Amino acid sequence: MTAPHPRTTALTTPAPVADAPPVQRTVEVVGARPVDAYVELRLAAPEIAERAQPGQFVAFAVGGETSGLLLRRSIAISTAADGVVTVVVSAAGPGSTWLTQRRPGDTVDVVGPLGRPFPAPPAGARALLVGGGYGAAALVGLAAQLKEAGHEVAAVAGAASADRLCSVQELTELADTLAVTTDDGSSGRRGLVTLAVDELLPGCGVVYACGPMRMLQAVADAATALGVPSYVAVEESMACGIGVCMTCVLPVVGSDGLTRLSRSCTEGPVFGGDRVRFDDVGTLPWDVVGADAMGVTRP
Amino acid sequence: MTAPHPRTTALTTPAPVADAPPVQRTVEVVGARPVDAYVELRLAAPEIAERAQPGQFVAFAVGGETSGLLLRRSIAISTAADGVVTVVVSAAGPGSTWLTQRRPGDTVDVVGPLGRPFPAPPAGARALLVGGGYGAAALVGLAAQLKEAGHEVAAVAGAASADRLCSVQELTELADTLAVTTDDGSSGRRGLVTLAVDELLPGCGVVYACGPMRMLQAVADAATALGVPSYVAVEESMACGIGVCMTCVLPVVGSDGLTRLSRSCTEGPVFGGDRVRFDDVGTLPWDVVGADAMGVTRP
Amino acid sequence: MTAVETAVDMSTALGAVPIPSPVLTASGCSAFGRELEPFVDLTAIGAVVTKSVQLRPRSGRPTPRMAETPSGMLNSIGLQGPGIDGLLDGELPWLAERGARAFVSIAGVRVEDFAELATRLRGVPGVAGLEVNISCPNVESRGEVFACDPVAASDVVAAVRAAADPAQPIYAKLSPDVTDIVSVARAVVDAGADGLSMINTLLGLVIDPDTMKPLLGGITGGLSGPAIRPVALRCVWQVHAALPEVPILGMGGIRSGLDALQFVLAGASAVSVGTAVFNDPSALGRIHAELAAALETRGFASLREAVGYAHR
Amino acid sequence: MTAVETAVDMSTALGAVPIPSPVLTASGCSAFGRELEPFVDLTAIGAVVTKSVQLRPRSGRPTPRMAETPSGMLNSIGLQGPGIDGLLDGELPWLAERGARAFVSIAGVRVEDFAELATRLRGVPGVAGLEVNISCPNVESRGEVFACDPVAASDVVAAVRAAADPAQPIYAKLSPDVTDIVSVARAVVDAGADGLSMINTLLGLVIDPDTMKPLLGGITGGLSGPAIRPVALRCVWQVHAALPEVPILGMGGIRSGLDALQFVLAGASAVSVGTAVFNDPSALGRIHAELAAALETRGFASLREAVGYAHR
Ligand SMILES: Cc1cc2nc3c(=O)[nH]c(=O)nc-3n(C[C@H](O)[C@H](O)[C@H](O)COP(=O)(O)OP(=O)(O)OC[C@H]3O[C@@H](n4cnc5c(N)ncnc54)[C@H](O)[C@@H]3O)c2cc1C
Ligand SMILES: Cc1cc2nc3c(=O)[nH]c(=O)nc-3n(C[C@H](O)[C@H](O)[C@H](O)COP(=O)(O)OP(=O)(O)OC[C@H]3O[C@@H](n4cnc5c(N)ncnc54)[C@H](O)[C@@H]3O)c2cc1C
Ligand SMILES: Cc1cc2nc3c(=O)[nH]c(=O)nc-3n(C[C@H](O)[C@H](O)[C@H](O)COP(=O)(O)O)c2cc1C
Ligand SMILES: Cc1cc2nc3c(=O)[nH]c(=O)nc-3n(C[C@H](O)[C@H](O)[C@H](O)COP(=O)(O)O)c2cc1C
Ligand code: FES
Ligand code: FES
Repeated sequence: MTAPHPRTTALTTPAPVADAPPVQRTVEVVGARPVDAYVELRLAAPEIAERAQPGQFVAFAVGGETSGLLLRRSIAISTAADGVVTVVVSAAGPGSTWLTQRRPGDTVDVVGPLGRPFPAPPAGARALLVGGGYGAAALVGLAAQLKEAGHEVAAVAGAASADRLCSVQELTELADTLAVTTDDGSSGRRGLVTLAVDELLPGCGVVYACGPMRMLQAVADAATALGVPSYVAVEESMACGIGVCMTCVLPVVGSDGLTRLSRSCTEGPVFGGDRVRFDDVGTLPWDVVGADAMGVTRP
Repeated sequence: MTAPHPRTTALTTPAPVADAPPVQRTVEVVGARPVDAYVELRLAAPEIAERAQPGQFVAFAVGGETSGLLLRRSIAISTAADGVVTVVVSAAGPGSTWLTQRRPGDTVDVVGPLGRPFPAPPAGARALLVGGGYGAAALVGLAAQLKEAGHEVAAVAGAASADRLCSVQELTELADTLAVTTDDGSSGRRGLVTLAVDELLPGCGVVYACGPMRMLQAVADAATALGVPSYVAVEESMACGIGVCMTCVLPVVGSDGLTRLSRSCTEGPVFGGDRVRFDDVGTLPWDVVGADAMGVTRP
Repeated sequence: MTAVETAVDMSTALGAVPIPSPVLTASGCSAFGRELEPFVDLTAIGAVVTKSVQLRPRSGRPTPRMAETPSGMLNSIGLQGPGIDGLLDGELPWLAERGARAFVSIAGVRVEDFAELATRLRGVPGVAGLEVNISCPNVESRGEVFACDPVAASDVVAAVRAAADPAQPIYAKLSPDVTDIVSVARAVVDAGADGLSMINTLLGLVIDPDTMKPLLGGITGGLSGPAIRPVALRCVWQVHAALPEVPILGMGGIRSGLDALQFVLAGASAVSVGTAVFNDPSALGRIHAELAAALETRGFASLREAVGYAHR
Repeated sequence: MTAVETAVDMSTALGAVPIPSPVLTASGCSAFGRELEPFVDLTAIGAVVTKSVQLRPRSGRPTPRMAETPSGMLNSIGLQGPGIDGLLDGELPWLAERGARAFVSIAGVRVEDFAELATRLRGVPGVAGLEVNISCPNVESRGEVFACDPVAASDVVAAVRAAADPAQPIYAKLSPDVTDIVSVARAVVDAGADGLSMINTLLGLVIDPDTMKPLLGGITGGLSGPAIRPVALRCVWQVHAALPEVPILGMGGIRSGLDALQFVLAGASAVSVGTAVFNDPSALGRIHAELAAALETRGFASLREAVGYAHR
């Protein structure tokens, strides 16, 4: 048995736990608005709103009382203010589709806020926020918080096509600069978010990103290459959202330099961009703590 | 092995099959109205409405697309006219509760009309209709049909309490006489329907009843004692409603005098009141056809 | 069913008997087919797998005979049916007249019962083959179910294969309630089964919270429906991995074309749809169409190409 | 949990160890209890049944580790955990400090592993007993699961009983994936088990319709949730009927107080709530309250009176 070798070059410290523990509440939907390919839901959830920090998410029970869907659906918090939590939902499968069909007056069972929030940037640092698809929604609350704390904020919103862009209006109002990209050029510049990221990165003291894994990897790599710390909010398949089931893990390098399969719900979803081993997601590298007990040995 | 002995004293011939086979359709709810303890749903279901005959029922898929409830819920047709099928639903368990929560504009998947209708009475006969609880709803269409065919119609609606009475207004308009009874005296006369039935039976050429099993038994016994043919619409737990699962059986004496476990969905729900062996429901008497193969022998 | 015509060749076979569709009814879940006529073109589906028949007419068990469970149900019907005479006189001619294929499920409590049933069914028009229900957990003599013992199971299958019409393939229907389904599968194939039907229901129980006693008359019952689909798929997967040449009629919780696709990819060359019919009487035609479309989307020219694909 | 106070005496025991509530977590479904603290009073529930621990830290399997299924889920976590050292250093002291009882689930791939784990846990504060996970179908060496063979199962149990603190009851956790669960139950009780936990998950499989391969990294996985409840109840019923004196920790799909009641009536003197916690993190307290209310409504003065009532 060879001891896994620590990796010690990280620019980021692991995101700290949230200030407040989550609560579980049955809350009323007070707004439901289709926005292009998505539905924005507004929930009257004061106890969640007052605890929520940017980067955190909520988990919904789906399907109502007769539901055969047992597992909660995790959705990032877009904004939380005045007792109202706003989320943006994309109808992917049966559970998220059910969520998009909620109407004002309906009630939903929700647990939150969950996960670790984005850590604050170094004082005075310019921040770059990068959102892919509905991932941009998760950055709206963060942008507001950063502006309020006096940071300069540049933002990039990207998507496959114009109708899958998200929160562009909110980010336009909040950010000092906003770049929009789409893969097909149907809105903003044609291309991937990295096009804009590469231009905006220099001079930034921190990068925050939320979106598909491939995008997170590209953004984190670009930031790390320039020596800029980055924080990414990952999206792994979750069964519980609260840290008890161990389904949502991915290989993350800890502060001791060792890689562990870390729960994205409670140790994330926000991780240092240089700590997530993106290429190894869905595999079991030999140098993960405890891989030896699974019969995986150094090649 | 002793051959079961035929019973040959029946006053009724088994109800004939319906004129038209059922259809399966996704239909829109066009009306949803709470009526005391029940909800009356109106469905835009022209193909079912045009086929429906009094005594038949429909079967709903419940719980929507994410439902863990697999089995259909059977509900009697109250009226079917102008393309609209009306049903009255009592919230008993999760499936019927879901039905009572439907709102205009919602769609439901429904199969119908199912089961055998009430057979027509002898020409010119005075008919007595007896409904218990929501069972009275199933008699509204029948009352209208009988009146149209020139029959005199007496009706009894009974329930545990006033709020569990059903379709009283409709029956008041249609029947020549209407008696109301409640167990607690909160509406009409205090007591069971049999109170009124005993008074109205003499002079009737046929009795039709729908309601709880104990009530059906009392009404059928009273009618049979006076030599009046009776038809009862029974309510047995059903899984399919269309005759393929064999869950909904009860012991019924056939035209050959032999008792069989008959499917209440396709051989009923309307049976001759003197053909249902009420006391043996839920048991397996030795003289049922095929009981010997189950190891049940003549005592 | 006639609606969507895809380019995919959906034909398959039960043993050596060709059938135009891989979608069949499941024994006991569509009676003898008659009641489905308003909803399904009985000639277009693979076959009507009939309710298991025994030698004598049976009343079945007293009610209650079913309990709804999460995404499934428990039944204890007790094999109510007309007996082999009733089947030969009434149901089979009705199906044959219409050109519908019957895959006749036979059940018994002794090896000889099965053999006699097979003999009676020799050469009967419209009978595409026999499904040997050795796994029904609902028969009165529940001491040991044939399907739970490889030896007892192969005794039945050998007797049926010897007695049956050689032109009629025989499929042994396996129970999932065993420690090692592969060993049972191997035993019945060695005894002459032309194919395997799996799975039958899982033994389950529900207690009525009001009476505080078991809800079903038969105390235990058979669990079916989407709830058991992962167990059924696992059984098909394991047996196909061990015996890749043996045709499998897969079933257990199939409700959609994508569910059926999973069984096909796991190794089934045809599927039975049971409990889902109670939810959707039109299910068979719909599932055939959805499966055809799903195969086409995935680039398969024929159903046969997809059988067992997940193992490759 | 503190909310509804009923007159019903809800106390029960794990072996000879008294616990104030019959509602426990299920191994692997509440980690080591910590994350439930915002939702549940950990001292008021019967015990925290910890995620099965092995000798060494384990990474568990690569993702995907779960698939949602109708009214259930399939998991193949692969027993990710800190190993016995991590448990003794971190998790158990944390629970003990709070006054929460730990029922420690142990797992291994050899008989000696189990014995060593039991030895390490002797006299550890807050450890109310051991659950011996001989039935986890998820460990890498899946050739034969201990729980599928009465002999292998009793070897483990005998070794654990010999090594363990005499004050700590040991419960053997049984798998439903066997032909005859009563014979396995009898064997482990004869080998010294103080009680039985049942059931573990059923072996299942899901195929991803997009990749057309098994969805889980581990190919098969364990099926849990309300979907399997009738199977779990049947197992509890059969074993209690055969061994009425043996305490049973019942589990499998419990989601409400009435579900828990069914297990109690079938013969369980305590219950574990697993997958339902993913749906409702407050489930344990709610189920305790609902069960107490249900017992009261039915005229029971204590939980103990209701244990096995459906058999009477
Ligand atoms: C931290 C986090 C934040 C998220 N934020 C948003 C958001 O703001 N807006 C939005 O539309 N979606 C968001 N998602 C994705 C969303 O959770 C999934 O689209 C949804 O769970 C899919 O459920 P389904 O029933 O529609 O699909 P199915 O594929 O049927 O789901 C089956 C099962 O897999 C799980 N699952 C499938 N995909 C995902 C996924 N991508 N992430 C987590 N679990 C998954 C489901 O929870 C469920 O248990 C987020 C996911 C995570 C983990
Ligand atoms: C021919 C017929 C006509 C009916 N007409 C009406 C009507 O007009 N209005 C009305 O409110 N109810 C009617 N019922 C009763 C209604 O079907 C049940 O109340 C309903 O199915 C209960 O479902 P649930 O989910 O609410 O309860 P649950 O008890 O949870 O149902 C569980 C399962 O048992 C079956 N089941 C339970 N009770 C009954 C029952 N009484 N009859 C049939 N299946 C049952 C359900 O279909 C389901 O499969 C009728 C039943 C039959 C057979
Ligand atoms: C009500 C009912 C009756 C059944 N009767 C039989 C039967 O007579 N013979 C048999 O082999 N299987 C019988 N089965 C089992 C089914 O054929 C099938 O194997 C099982 O239900 C799994 O498939 P499903 O989930 O699609 O229903 C019955 C199942 C149900 C639900
Ligand atoms: C995600 C997950 C992880 C599990 N891990 C373990 C485990 O480590 N040890 C064990 O004995 N059982 C484990 N189980 C099985 C449960 O303890 C329980 O026996 C089973 O899930 C049935 O109960 P439920 O339906 O309430 O979940 C696990 C179940 C799930 C869903
Ligand atoms: S989703 Fe359960 S541990 Fe993360
Ligand atoms: S309900 Fe299925 S046969 Fe009557």
